[in-house]
Amino acid sequence: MTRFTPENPRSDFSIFTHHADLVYLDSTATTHKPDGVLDAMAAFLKEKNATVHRGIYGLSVEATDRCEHVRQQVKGFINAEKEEEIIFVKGATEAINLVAHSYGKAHVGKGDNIVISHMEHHANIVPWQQIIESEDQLRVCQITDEGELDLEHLKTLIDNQTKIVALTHVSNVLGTVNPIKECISYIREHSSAKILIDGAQAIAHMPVDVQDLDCDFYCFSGHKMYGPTGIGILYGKHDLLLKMPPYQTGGDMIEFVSFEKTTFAKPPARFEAGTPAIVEIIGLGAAIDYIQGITLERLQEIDMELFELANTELQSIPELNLIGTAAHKSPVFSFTIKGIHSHDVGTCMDQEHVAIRVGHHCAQPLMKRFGVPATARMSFACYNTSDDIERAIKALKKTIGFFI
Amino acid sequence: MTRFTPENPRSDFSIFTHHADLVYLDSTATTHKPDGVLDAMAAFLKEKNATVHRGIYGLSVEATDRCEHVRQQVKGFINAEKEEEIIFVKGATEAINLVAHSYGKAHVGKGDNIVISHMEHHANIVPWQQIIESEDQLRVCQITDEGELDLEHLKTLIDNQTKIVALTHVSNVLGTVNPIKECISYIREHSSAKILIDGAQAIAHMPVDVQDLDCDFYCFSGHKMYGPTGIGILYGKHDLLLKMPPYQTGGDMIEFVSFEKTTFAKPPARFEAGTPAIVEIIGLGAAIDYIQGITLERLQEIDMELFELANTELQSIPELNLIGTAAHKSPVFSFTIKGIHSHDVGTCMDQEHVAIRVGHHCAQPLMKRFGVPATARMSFACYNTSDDIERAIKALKKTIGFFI
Amino acid sequence: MSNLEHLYQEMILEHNKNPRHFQEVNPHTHYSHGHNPLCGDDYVVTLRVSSNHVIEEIGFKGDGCAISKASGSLMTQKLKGLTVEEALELKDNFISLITTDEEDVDVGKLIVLKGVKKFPVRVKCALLVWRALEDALTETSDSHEITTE
Amino acid sequence: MSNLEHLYQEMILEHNKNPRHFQEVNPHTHYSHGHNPLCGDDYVVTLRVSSNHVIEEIGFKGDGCAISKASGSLMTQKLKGLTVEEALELKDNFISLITTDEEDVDVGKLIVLKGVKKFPVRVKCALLVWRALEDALTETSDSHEITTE
Ligand SMILES: Cc1ncc(COP(=O)(O)O)c(C=O)c1O
Ligand SMILES: Cc1ncc(COP(=O)(O)O)c(C=O)c1O
Repeated sequence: MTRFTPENPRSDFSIFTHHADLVYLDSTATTHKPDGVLDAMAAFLKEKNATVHRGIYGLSVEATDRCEHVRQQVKGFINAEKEEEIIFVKGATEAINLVAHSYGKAHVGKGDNIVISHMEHHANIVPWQQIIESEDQLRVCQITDEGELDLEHLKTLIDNQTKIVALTHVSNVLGTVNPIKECISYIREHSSAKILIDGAQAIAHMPVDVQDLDCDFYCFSGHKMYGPTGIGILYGKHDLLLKMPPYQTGGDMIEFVSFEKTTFAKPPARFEAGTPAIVEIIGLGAAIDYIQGITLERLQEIDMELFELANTELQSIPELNLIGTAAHKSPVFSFTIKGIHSHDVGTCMDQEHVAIRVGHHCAQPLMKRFGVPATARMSFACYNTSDDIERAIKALKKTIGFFI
Repeated sequence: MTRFTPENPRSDFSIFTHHADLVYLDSTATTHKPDGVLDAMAAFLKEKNATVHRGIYGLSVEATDRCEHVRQQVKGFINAEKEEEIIFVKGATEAINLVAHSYGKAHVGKGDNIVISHMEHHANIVPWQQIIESEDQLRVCQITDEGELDLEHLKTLIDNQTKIVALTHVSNVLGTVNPIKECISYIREHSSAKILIDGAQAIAHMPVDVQDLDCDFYCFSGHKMYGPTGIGILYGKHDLLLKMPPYQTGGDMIEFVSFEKTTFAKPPARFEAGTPAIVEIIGLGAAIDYIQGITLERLQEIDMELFELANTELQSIPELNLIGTAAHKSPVFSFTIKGIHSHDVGTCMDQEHVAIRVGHHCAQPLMKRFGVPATARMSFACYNTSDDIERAIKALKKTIGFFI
Repeated sequence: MSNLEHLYQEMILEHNKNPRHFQEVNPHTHYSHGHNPLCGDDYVVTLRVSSNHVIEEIGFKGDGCAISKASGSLMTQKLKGLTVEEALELKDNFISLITTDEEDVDVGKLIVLKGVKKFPVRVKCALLVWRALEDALTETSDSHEITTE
Repeated sequence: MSNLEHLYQEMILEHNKNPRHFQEVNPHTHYSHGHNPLCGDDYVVTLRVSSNHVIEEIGFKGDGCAISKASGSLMTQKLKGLTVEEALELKDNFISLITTDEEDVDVGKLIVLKGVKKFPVRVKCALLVWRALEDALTETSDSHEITTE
């Protein structure tokens, strides 16, 4: 479906034709979309548009089949056991809210605890705060000065009152790739906690096998994996989902409705109230096609090349303080520059058409951990090149020269 | 932005080029999208794509401006007082869930009641059932045999324990246009209940002025108003929103996060957790452009023409039993045919390329009210023509002939 | 023959109008209530099975489309007198007929329902009474209430 | 002069490096804590105002970008010795300068911050200390904690 040119994925993205000058280093916030994804969405809307479920006419039957086909694709992509384990949601944020409210509320009582880490995105902090009664029910795993999970500390947090452990697969600030599989097997041995992995920053960068990981929930957003906004995935083990009450309610997720009593459909429908994000589901399918066309192996190679080059260059700037130097990292670089506020760095870089992110990156506790109000962040995706890195480093040096 | 040809909007919709034969009579489920909407979305993704909020670089600043511009457009479109009253949600279903959980949970206690009507869509029934403790807290306004709200009955339901009244503006099954303004002014006089209007079926068919209506909440979905899936609007009065706790939590809706205490941003941000449906917001803006290009007056004229013709034709079929014959109706026709199950009607019509909906239309209590397991439904939008009606009637007669 | 005439063969239309065994068996030994919430099809299947596992009486009663009703009528006709084992085998054959490409299934005149295969959304209509039958004879549900979609 | 040099004029860079009145006034009569949660800019503005409404002492202290810091430094320089009324008028003028197309505003050397107007996302940086000033002098918040975005 999607043409791909592994040698130079950049040409698959029209945005770089329209902005020939653009050095885009904010893929952690959102990736650009290859033309194949846009084309699939436009073709659907122009040729196939209809609602899904329950339609008896051809268009609707086909639209339903197309969406269910994407569910199968996602199942294959993350190696879920059953397609009923794949729930279409708005994005990673909604996925975590769903688990917190549907599973968490029913299972985390007085005296129970939830374990997260100090490197979580707000989306994997605040929903848990919302469902506990006292702050000490939220246990936070420390991280090391390099930005790695402190596994010894993690072990001290897990006990038989631990009901949920929610950890990010890859940090959106530090780039750290957490040893999720080892964590999960430790947790499994020492508690019956359910485990949610926030895969927002992992899904477009490494193969994910939920059965091999043995997590209970895994979630991610389409727009960070070359797909559209408005769509994301919650994976949940089928036997868990079967027992969970609905989150949002409305059409398409019920079995019977009467004013006296309403019964709900089986998963995944139970968790998909309302008209789904149909065209976005189609776009997500095309994004998976795109990734599988390039292959995750090739994407990992590109990451590695970009990582090595950028890491070397950034480390060679004496004024620059890199935050996050884990042994196993994704190409995400947060830093501060002595004497220059990140905001000023961002503005100066933008003048050179280098788009970086500055701020707290929805991770205020992490900022505090490293004693900084904000950082500048460069993050990479498959369309970035060594030329991008060169221009970014040049702009950075110019900025430093300007201020110091 | 969007080209429009008021005389014949049909040519604005490529789907009818690809399916020259298609008689699409399921716009109540989802409308088709004019090319202008697709083009706006594709252009954004190819030329402007970036995340919103907090970006310091040009693309992101522009994307943010574009999304906030759509918020302004929506404000104007429904005549809200302030742009902070416009919240981007996934769709009408999410909007109602948001109000039920954020406002309803905090304000509907033991002994209080919520008033809805017998013609509500499941999306405006089940969320309310979820937040009450006993079924008798949900009071249901009867409807007449014609499918109109029984206003005398409504009056008996409203008392000073009524905390919420949630009514549909237009019924998705009966086509009834409810006298919302009169209902609201009665409710205001006799209680302090907050009033939610489900505008899913009204928004593309008539001018909506939330200040004139004086409702507290109003909601609708983009995909039923010539816009994309994955986006909808919740309007809420500013002073109410200010006092409401968040619904979903995560990035973009917080002020400060620490593990001890988190504070939330002001509305609308407070209710927009996570990366918004950016490209869908752009698409919604283009859909409003499209509607305003044609003008709601012209859309109402088209509705009226289609209504008159279809109504006359359908009434002339003796085997056909029309359900919903209100004095003030939108072009939505539900019916049963004596001796033929709706499902069989749908299948036969589809063979003639006439796409109608059959089933309970997410309104099971309404089906029960009229003593039918299901109905067949034809619904119209601006791209329908008298030719469509002719072909539909012909197909219907053929179906009847086939079975009887 | 058009697709439509293939789906709604004469025999189906006839059974729809005059369904056989369209009643509850009383007293019965086996029971199941099958419902499809999406389209509203709703049937009760009742059977009286003898001690040597023969279906002595079978009936179905309820409301639904032509396909589901004809399917119930034809089912009850075929099953009366068979053993439970034979009935379940026939059920499997019937499911194969309308959901797989298998050509070589022995279902007798139930073959008239084969056209359903070309209408995937209608397959569940044809299956509903058979799922209820299965539930009645094998307790796939605790309550003998089943729903299909 | 490039946009950037227009934004970061010499005087701004200099005030960023050596902010004036970069301290808390003690004892003070007025106080506000201004914070921008998005970029982390965080300042406390303190004043000692005499009984005849003259600003005798003013200081600001905290952390933030060059724009916010220079804005604070220049603000405190300008305000010392003015009456509360004059200070609030200057605040309004300054806001006009960087948020409207008004050309004809009397703000003295604060004019060096005019370049911010071309950088809409940075306007709030320049405004933060002024919003805190306003809050300190007029109680726009109960707690004298304000946040801007
Ligand atoms: C009256 C009414 N309310 C609510 C909805 C739910 O809208 P959505 O599925 O887009 O959330 C619908 C659409 O089916 C509707 O017709
Ligand atoms: C690690 C992580 N988790 C969760 C999220 C939230 O994703 P979204 O905003 O798409 O819901 C993000 C993205 O910002 C992220 O980086």
